[in-house]
Amino acid sequence: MFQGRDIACERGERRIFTGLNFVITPGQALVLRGPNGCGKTSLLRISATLLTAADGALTWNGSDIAENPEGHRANLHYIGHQDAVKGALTVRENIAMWAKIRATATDHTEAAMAAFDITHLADTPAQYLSAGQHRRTALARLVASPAKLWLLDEPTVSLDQAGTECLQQAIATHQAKNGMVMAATHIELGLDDAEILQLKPQ
Amino acid sequence: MFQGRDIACERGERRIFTGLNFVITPGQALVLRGPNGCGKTSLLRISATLLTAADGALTWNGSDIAENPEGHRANLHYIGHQDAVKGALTVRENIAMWAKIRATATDHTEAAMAAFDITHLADTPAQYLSAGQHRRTALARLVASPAKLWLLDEPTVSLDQAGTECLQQAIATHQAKNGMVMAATHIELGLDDAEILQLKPQ
Amino acid sequence: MSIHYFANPTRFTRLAGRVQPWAAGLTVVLLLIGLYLALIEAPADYQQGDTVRIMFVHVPAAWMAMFCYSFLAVASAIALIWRHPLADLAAKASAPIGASFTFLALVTGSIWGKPMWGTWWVWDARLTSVLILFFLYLGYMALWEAIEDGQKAGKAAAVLALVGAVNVPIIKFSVDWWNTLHQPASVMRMDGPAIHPSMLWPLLIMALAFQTYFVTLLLARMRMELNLRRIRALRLAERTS
Amino acid sequence: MKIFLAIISRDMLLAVRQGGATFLALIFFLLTVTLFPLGIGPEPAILARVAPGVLWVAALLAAMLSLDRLFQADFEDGSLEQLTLSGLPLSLIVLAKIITHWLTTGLPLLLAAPVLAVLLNMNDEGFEALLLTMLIGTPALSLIGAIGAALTLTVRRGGVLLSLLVLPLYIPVLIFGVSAIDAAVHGLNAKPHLLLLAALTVAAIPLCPWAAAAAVKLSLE
Amino acid sequence: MKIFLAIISRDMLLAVRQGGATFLALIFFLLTVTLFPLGIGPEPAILARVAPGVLWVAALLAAMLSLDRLFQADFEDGSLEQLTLSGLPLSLIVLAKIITHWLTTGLPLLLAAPVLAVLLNMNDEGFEALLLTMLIGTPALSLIGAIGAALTLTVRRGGVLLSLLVLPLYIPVLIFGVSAIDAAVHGLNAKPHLLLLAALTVAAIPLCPWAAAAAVKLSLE
Ligand code: HEM
Ligand SMILES: Nc1ncnc2c1ncn2[C@@H]1O[C@H](COP(=O)(O)OP(=O)(O)OP(=O)(O)O)[C@@H](O)[C@H]1O
Ligand SMILES: Nc1ncnc2c1ncn2[C@@H]1O[C@H](COP(=O)(O)OP(=O)(O)OP(=O)(O)O)[C@@H](O)[C@H]1O
Ligand SMILES: [Mg+2]
Ligand SMILES: [Mg+2]
Repeated sequence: MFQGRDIACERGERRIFTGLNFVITPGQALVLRGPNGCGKTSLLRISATLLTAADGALTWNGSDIAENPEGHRANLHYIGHQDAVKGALTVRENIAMWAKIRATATDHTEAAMAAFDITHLADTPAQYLSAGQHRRTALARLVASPAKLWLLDEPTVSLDQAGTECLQQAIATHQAKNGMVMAATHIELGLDDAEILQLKPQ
Repeated sequence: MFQGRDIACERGERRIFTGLNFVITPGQALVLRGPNGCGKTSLLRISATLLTAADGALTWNGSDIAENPEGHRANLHYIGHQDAVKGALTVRENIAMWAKIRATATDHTEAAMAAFDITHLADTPAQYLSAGQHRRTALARLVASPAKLWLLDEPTVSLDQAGTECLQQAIATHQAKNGMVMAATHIELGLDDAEILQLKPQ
Repeated sequence: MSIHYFANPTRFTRLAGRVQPWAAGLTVVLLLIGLYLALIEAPADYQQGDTVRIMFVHVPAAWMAMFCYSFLAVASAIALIWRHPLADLAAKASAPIGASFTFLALVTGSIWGKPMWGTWWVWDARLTSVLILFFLYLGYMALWEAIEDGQKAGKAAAVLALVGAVNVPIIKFSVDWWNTLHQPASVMRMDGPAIHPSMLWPLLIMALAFQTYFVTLLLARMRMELNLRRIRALRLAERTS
Repeated sequence: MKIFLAIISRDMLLAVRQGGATFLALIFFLLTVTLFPLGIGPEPAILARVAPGVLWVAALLAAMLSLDRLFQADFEDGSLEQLTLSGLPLSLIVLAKIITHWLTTGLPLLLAAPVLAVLLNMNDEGFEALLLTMLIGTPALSLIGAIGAALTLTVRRGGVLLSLLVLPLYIPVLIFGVSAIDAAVHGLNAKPHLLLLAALTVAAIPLCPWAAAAAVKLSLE
Repeated sequence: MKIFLAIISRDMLLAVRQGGATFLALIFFLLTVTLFPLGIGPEPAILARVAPGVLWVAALLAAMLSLDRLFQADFEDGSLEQLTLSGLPLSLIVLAKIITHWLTTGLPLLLAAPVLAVLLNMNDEGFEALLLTMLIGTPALSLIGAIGAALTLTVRRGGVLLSLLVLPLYIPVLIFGVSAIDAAVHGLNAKPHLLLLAALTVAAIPLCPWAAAAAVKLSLE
């Protein structure tokens, strides 16, 4: 269970939000919504420990994550606005490399490429990909190495209909295995029984 | 009138599409659709003369644009995947700067900020913007200096509902003034009587 | 911005407002006495003649150059470890003052060097290390300028200041480690000063004057910076409401 | 012309905003020159002997290092393609950027060189020649460098490749520059060397922007 | 440990793929050293006199120039935040990157230095000392440089700022390195200088990754 209590966020000496509470239980998805600039990205980055909350505490199964941030990080996947895909490497190399850095026991690279329908691009250097193909390569990381919590920041950007369906399928499988998801989005993600957290601009 | 005849595109020694035809008459919008990697971005870049077509010809009111590419460029706005927004400058400076470089007679910067509802951010350095605010700043260029043809590559990326409406409004005004639009998108843009060009993967 | 951020600084502003005029007054008095003693009272050197009087500016300036950097490094450490907002401010405010003293030491040294050594500049260890100190100050200030976000810039600059602190002992002991043209320490050394009292006294008074001048400037700059930050915070609050 | 000036003023504004680029290219020049006496040792005679060479090599390096500012940032955030679409011929856009580059690097180097010459014990005869060679030579550095900067645009972190391309092209500037100063220091006639240097710069003015524009066009494809 | 090695092997792979970075840092070193005989003139005695200084200064500059490769590319495309999330403490991640940097710059410089020493007429006594100082000193360059590279991450085109921050910190390495070689060339005992240099490197090993990690953390906020 991943929980945030009374989270406040400050950026550039300005309060973005305060007193924010949320709970994600295993198998559940939480969707962040709200207008541009209300702090969705900031909340996701706080959850990934990339940003420090100005106030409040995050807990993982009851224990404060500030006590063991490295342990928390190994438990999660974060997909941000940037794809972290290297143009000089092929699609397969990109995915396999991140799986290796996540110290995965078994290598799910092929399954990951299949899940996002980019197997035919496996040997293409990533610099030749179109925007959507690039995004799929980034998303394939989710499947290539398992993690309990997925933090997704506008994951469907640049994806076509088929790509969005691949992502929905991946999320459903993840939830079925008791995985947790926290996603920020402006358009309908089409997740079943996802809870919605509406952020309000201050 | 902007017209493409028998356009073919080659990237990385691979044919992306061939024999593509389109016509955009004043006041009309053309929406490019198709799965990831089918060549929407490529077609837009060809139309902006940023990419050379492998075959075919583009004409502007009947005359070949290859004869006077600079003249054609001055006639169009291209909004790509990258925002061309400088973090060190404020929102207003960013917009005004591009208006100046487009040698606009009158400065529409304030109107442009109002059109995309970022007037309250006018003096914020762009590096502090959220993804959607950043995108709005890029789109404001469209209004800040007039151009007959708008080439938009997935313009709604990162925009919230309100932002999308601002864009729709801007496009409608542009069309009402006999402007032309060519836009690639995966989600519904909500344009009235736009023609659709469906690209097929080869 | 959180409440505790201002609680402390408000008290500081009041206190600083009270101390500052005293420090300023003391600076003027000490400078007047020091300059009188140095330029009129003190005897001309039997070797160097009247050029020796440059010493009364040069030496205190050189001391201050090193002192300011030490101050900067300590303040940075406090800012980094205890996150004390005033320490951050003090570090930022002391950098340009230190840079100016360093520049003064360099310039007066050069002016002194021309009659003494026959050139404006030699690449000896002490002179070079002071020059490097000057570059360190510049780097520190440039980093503050280059990062827009004030809090981030403060932390980044603090890391740099601590790393650069290794240079201070190098300057202090350079004359002992390498044989150089430059004078070894004759005042601040382990076995007591070795300089005639008629020169020692004006020197010490000038040094004290420079010290109080530093305090005055530091307080003024810190208050100015605090006010700037307040204005910025107000503007931000306005913009978002 | 209005657009041309708009581009220059934009680039100058950005240069000033982004960490005072002017100030910093200068600092690199100062620092590199400072390194040499540290490495070579303080003997004034030797320093004076190597001074023209050291100054010009440091100027070359400072100019080269600031080359990546020329197009890279604009390329990465999409500004370069927007500039291309401004309606001005690409070679003029490139020329505008080269001018800004010279204003923010060449000019400050020119102004700082005399001070460093004093530090390195160069004799007074060399001064005028130093200033003249810098005035004539530094524009050539910006012009030639633009080609390299444009060619390495698509190469990620092309910094070192850039130097590999550019330094060989800089060598004539170095040689004529140093020999003019050496001639002046030894009381000989520096004019032939200065004329050669000037010829180089004049030839570069039409050629380099054109070549760089072609390279920029390529990288946008 | 597995992750640590995975990061090193990833960085090595990228270094090899992206235009042979190894090769290019080396080339810069070779080119800069070659510029000097051009700038100073060909007299063997003078060249031999300035050889240790020129070699070390060129090595310093080559190492410094390749510093922007250390974090910048990974920062800009989001890889750095992904690495942070690997579960390894950030200072170890930074150390892994420093090691790759040394393997791709320090090591090639070390191997090339003797060849260049011959070109500059350095005498045989200096050779061994040159190699030793390079072996001990270049890791310090990568370690110290990492701090500067991390601090300038959020600064766009921070290259010149980077040099302003890093070069003053490099100076002790330069001084001890050159004085060791000079001592050896003149038949004196180089050992004290080498020991000082070694002390510097050893002190940098725990401190620099820690400071650099703090700076990286900041830039991701
Ligand atoms: C630009 C050139 C110079 C620089 C950067 C410089 C730097 C310094 C520094 C840093 C100190 C403080 C030493 C300490 O407290 O340990 C100092 C002290 C001093 N300098 Fe200079 N100096 C320069 C030129 C000169 C010249 C030309 C002379 C005269 C021959 C001179 C005479 C002295 C004396 C007498 C002291 C006081 C030493 C003592 O009693 O502790 N300096 N200088
Ligand atoms: N620089 C390049 N070099 C070689 N091939 C490329 C390059 N850029 C794109 N491609 C290939 O060209 C094809 C078309 O790319 P394009 O970016 O035009 O697609 P798109 O329709 O915009 O897709 P998306 O919806 O994903 O943005 C893709 O298959 C891609 O792999
Ligand atoms: N680095 C930063 N420094 C200062 N302020 C920032 C920074 N990044 C973002 N902000 C501000 O913080 C607020 C929240 O930004 P955030 O990116 O979290 O919004 P968001 O909900 O993700 O918006 P979007 O839908 O546009 O992506 C915005 O108002 C933005 O201006
Ligand atoms: Mg966001
Ligand atoms: Mg596309």
